[in-house]
Amino acid sequence: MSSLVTKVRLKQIEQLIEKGKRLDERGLTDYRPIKIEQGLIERAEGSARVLLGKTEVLVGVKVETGEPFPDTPNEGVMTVNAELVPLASPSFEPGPPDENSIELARVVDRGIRESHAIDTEKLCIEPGKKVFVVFVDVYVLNHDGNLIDASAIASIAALMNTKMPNYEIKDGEIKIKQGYTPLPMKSHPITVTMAKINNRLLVDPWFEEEQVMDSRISIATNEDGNICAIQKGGSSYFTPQQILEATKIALDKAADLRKKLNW
Amino acid sequence: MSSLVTKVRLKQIEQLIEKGKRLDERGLTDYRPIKIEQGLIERAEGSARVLLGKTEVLVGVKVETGEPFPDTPNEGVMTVNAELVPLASPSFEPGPPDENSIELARVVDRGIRESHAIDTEKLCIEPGKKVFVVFVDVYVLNHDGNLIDASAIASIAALMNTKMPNYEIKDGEIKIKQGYTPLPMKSHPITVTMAKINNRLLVDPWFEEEQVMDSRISIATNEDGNICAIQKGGSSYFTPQQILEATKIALDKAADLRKKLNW
Amino acid sequence: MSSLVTKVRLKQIEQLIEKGKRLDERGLTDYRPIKIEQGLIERAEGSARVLLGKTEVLVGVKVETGEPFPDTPNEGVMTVNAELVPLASPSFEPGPPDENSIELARVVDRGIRESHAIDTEKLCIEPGKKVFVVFVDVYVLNHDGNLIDASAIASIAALMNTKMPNYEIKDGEIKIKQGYTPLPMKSHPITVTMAKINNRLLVDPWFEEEQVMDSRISIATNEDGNICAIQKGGSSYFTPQQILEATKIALDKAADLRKKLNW
Amino acid sequence: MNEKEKLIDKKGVRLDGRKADELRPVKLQVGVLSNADGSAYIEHGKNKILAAAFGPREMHPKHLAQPDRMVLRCRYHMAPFSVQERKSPAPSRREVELSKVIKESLEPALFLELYPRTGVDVFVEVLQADGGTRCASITAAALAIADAGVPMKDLVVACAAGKVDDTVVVDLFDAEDKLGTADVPVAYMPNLNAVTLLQMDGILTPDEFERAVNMAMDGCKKIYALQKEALKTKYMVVKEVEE
Amino acid sequence: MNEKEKLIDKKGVRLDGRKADELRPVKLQVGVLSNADGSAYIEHGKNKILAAAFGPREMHPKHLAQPDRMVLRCRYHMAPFSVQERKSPAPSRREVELSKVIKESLEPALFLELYPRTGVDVFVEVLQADGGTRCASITAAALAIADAGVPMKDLVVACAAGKVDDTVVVDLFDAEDKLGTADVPVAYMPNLNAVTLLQMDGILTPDEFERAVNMAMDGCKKIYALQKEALKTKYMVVKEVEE
Amino acid sequence: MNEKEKLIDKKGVRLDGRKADELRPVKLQVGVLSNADGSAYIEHGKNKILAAAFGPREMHPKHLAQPDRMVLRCRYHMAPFSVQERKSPAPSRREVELSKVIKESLEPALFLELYPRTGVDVFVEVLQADGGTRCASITAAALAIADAGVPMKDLVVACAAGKVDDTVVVDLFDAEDKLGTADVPVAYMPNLNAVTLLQMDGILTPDEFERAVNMAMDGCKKIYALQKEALKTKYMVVKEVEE
Repeated sequence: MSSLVTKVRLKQIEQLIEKGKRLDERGLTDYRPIKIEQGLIERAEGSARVLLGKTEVLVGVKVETGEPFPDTPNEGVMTVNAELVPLASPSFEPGPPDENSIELARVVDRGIRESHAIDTEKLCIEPGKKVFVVFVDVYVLNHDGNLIDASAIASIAALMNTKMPNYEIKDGEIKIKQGYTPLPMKSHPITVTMAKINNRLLVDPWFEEEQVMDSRISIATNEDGNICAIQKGGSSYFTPQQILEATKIALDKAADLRKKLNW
Repeated sequence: MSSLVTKVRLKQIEQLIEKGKRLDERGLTDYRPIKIEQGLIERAEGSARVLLGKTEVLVGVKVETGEPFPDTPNEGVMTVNAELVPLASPSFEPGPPDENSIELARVVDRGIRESHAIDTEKLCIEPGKKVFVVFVDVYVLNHDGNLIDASAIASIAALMNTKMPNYEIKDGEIKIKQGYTPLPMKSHPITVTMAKINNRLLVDPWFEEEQVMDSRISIATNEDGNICAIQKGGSSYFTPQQILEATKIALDKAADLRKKLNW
Repeated sequence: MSSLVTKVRLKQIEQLIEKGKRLDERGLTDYRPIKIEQGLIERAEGSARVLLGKTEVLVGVKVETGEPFPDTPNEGVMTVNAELVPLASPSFEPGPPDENSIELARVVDRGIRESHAIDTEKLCIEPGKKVFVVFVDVYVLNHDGNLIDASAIASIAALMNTKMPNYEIKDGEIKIKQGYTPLPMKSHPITVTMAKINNRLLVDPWFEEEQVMDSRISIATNEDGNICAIQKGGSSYFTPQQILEATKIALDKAADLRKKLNW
Repeated sequence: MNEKEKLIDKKGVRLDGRKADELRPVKLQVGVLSNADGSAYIEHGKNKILAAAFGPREMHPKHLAQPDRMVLRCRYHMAPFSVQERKSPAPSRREVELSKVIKESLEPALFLELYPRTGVDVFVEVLQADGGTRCASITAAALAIADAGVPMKDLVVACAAGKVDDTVVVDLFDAEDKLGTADVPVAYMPNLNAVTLLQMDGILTPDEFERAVNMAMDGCKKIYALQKEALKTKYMVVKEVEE
Repeated sequence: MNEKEKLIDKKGVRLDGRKADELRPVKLQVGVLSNADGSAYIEHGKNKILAAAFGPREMHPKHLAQPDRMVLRCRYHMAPFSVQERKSPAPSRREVELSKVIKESLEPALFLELYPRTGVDVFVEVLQADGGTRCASITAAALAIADAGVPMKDLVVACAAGKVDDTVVVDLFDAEDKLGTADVPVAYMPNLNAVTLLQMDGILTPDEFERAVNMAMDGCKKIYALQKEALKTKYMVVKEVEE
Repeated sequence: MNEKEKLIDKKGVRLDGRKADELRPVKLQVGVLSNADGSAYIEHGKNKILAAAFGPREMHPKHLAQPDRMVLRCRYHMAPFSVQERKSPAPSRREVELSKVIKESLEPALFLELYPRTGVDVFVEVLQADGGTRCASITAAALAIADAGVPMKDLVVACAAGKVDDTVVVDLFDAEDKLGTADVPVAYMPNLNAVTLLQMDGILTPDEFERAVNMAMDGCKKIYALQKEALKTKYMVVKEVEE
């Protein structure tokens, strides 16, 4: 967006915010409509597609076997990768991950990891030697703002949909048996992102709001009402008061979503 | 070539084609003179240099030991790589393989692989563990058109020239013995490339013809008169009739070459 | 430096050289002040920082275990890497190593390797299977000319400061014991670099002299007065007489430095 | 070819229940992505593929623009989760080659000379692969270009034929692709009777090859009807998606 | 969290002898590199970090320049020997993310609109890492920018707090970082009461989180005093270094 | 040095039958590639190397052009099959360094100031390596530049000397290179008595070093005669090649 358009848009958006309103007629703390579809990709061990307004994210989960990290020999491995594929936005270009897709992947990763969403100890096959490796691949298909929340929700939904192969160990060799077990999960974190515009906090910023926002804060919380991951972004700041306000909003909105999604 | 030059050249070439003639005085289905020299690179297990008119391609074959692919535990491995080295043409630039060199490598690869030219089962040393790996490296030294045919012929000629070390297995360890065995081959495919210009098919297009051609078709056939690999290229199309015509020409020309090369 | 500035500077430098003088008031064969600090990086197995005038180089040494090269199964491995980090000069850019940092690393590497500075046979843990791997990482922190000599001195100083873990082999497994042993060294090579400007040789060229020099020669010698590595650089030449003169200067200056550094 | 496993039974029925000349189910949707100038989604068997087109627009970087024609660029890319074993998202050599042949299968449909100095970018993402992804990608990409409003001489549609056991069959799915004897992907502009992509892997007699090409073109014609239908019903479909 | 190893003893003393609200020793030097427009060196515990600033200068490459504002670029990079196991010098995903959040923690201090079309580059090299490198990097980077003479609204200073065993503590060092329950790095502009970096890993109740943020900001204020001191004594320090 | 294996026998004969001051056979051909502006092929012992020169021409990319001089670029590259174990075609650190020193060995022969804003590109491909590839590459590259019609102050010619067992010898081949004590590659412009490349690996006394340099220069002079011959007979040679 050129800076002239940005300035005009910013003024419109600011004027509405003063009245507690937004361009798309939501209230300041309202999410856009959320639609979740699980199991779309039969070939993956788990998958989910999330529509958050016009933002569309598909997450596929692959489960393979591999080696554990030396410092956690009894735990499976989880990695998150995010691709801002170029069909999702004219601003995305083909090529290796840039700072935006790396930040997205790492924020989603921390939300899952720090809340202990996956019971990684149950992914251990043979301590120090063989464990299940869970690849969470975030695929952004349409970018209309707030990729973090859409990706985080889609990732958890995909993990909830993930099945692991049954196996037994015979003579030191792993043998795949028939049937599947659901991926063992301990928590279902929900990440809520807010934009700061004109010193007000707006939940779930869409594309145009992101173009004019001063800064951004994403807060992941778990079902116990605890905070498990935070990421501030953008070129401006938050006051300490705004941070506390943001954590309250994040907890509130996560509770709402939990009810709505039955998580 | 600038588009102006291209247009003038195109007109010349088209006018000649109408008379069944070409700028270099060949008939439409004639190859340029072919010269093959084998064993030029003593350090490689096999090598061949092909001159096709002024187009010059050197292929070196290295044979090493490695692991088989999991789905073919009893078969050796063959890989083809092509380098359009910058001394071959002002249009080639140093750097990682681009789409042209990758396509060239993959078309040569399919010609060899799909015709079962190499008896890969004889390259197995220990099933699932150790096999011979055959690296076919196509090195384009001078680009005057029709790199596909020159590279395909040079690759087969280099494979025919390839020797593998003798070995025995003692106490589970592979031991290299004196002497060599020729690489076991089952077929000698020949790839024939035609350009479509002004709706006519021209065998073995040289550089200027490639600049003005509408599209290109490469057809590999084996000694049984069967087709084993095809690649259409270029920004235009072929009619179904032209495709059948092209397969007939490819079979004819391959038979000619087979006689000439004694393959 | 723009070419105009270069030309003016060159004239000044040349006029001084005619009188045996330099812009920073050194004699033609004088080094700038050298300051060495060892052990700065406690986390590394060895480290040293060298200030050569305003040129500043930090070398860190990591010692890990790994596999020997197949052709030297009884010897440990040493690798040198150099990073021209962008805070050291406006002319350094972030990114993978360019030809300058690769040349620097390889010249430092040869000085160490060819003089047999490290007793690599003593780094062997289990022949053909496990050896110590010594990573020498040259980090240029401020570039004011003559990176080669500063990096070479810092590397040897860091190696002299390097400790290896004690270990024992029990039941075929390597076990780290308490305490450390100094890295076994056999030689302490010193590299002396000279610039050719206006057909005169200047020892230890600083930044501005490097901008105007015709060419450069770096000569590593050991305590026996033998030559163990040479690298000519730059777009001009040396006469055979200049080369012999340079080797004499290199031996003289190395002897001086050896005395000063107590090597 | 695996000797033990029969891919076609005595009654001529294939592993997935189809006859030799029967296509897999094909579903097409146009205009599914709001940020692209044009887009399409295809389910062809279990293949699930999205295609998007951007342009005609200024080329970026500019030095790639051509003074006498439009430049079509194409990227075929597979999602890491689209195949049995996770695929690295970095483009493989196979993806680079397919990007090139897909581009060259679409160019004949465009009036490249009418839009000098501009570019059209086509991005194809394979979300799930089940054999024949390049063909399904072309079918979807052509719809995306049409949806972007880029004038076309004809739609391009693609379908493969091949040889399985000893039979020439149309539209190979994953297992047939891997265990069959030959595969012949064909892209076609039915109105112009023009073949814009032709590849072949495997071994076929000239006669089998001719039958395979004809069978593939027949498959193309059937899918072509679905393409035209999808373009017509675009707005209805879009409504369903967004409800 | 490792159950067996206690990180805080019964008297509330941490493994390195500090109390819950006690910072590690911090040493700051400004103007330590002659080629950079501004530079600073920080020792924060055993962290040893250099930062350099170049600019405001013409952007290179030019097309990255912005017509209405200055562009700040930032690279956070770890020396291969800075950590226990040698780190490849190629930038890791972690380094790419930290470069981004460090940049965004510094931008609020700059008058970006006053220097359109220019750029400032900040390079941070972690020579030795001991937990909390991103915070120490920000503290040093802000000094480097100030030393370069780039006008700033306030210095930016950073410090983490977190939870170790069951206690909220300030300024975690390496072992606490790895074995503790939560880490909250905060960057702060004390004069403007503005938080410019905030991240969190681990699990905290809202109450613990609030205490952690306050503790981190208190830490920031203490280091802020040292920053101002370092800027004042720059020339004295420089003399010592070069003697 | 391998103790058991003697590289020189009691009569002073080397493993390949040469005496200490004897060169390997050298064959030179000029003008062997039709697309390059200049080219040359060298067989030096079992080294087989092609060199091509393009230019003087406009620099690409343009921003690398220099307002006051011509830019020489050089790429030394080994074919994957040129050595015992297959080499990855991606440039190794060794190839990057050799590209640089080869460029710097050729620059002194050129009138760089006479062709501002232009560039000459030299590409060297080692098809088979047998020790001393950098020297043979320089010898061929100088011929390629001359063949391109770029004015030169003198041809550049290169040859190594070194120490094998206890003897200083000229022109080491592969086994001597690997098992010998020292290697001193030298590039030289005989008419100007100018050394344009000098490197050394190994251990030599100053006296041995002086003898090695002189021996290498003597070798250079012999090859120089062949270079001039090759330039003269260019057209005859070309005819043979193309017959």
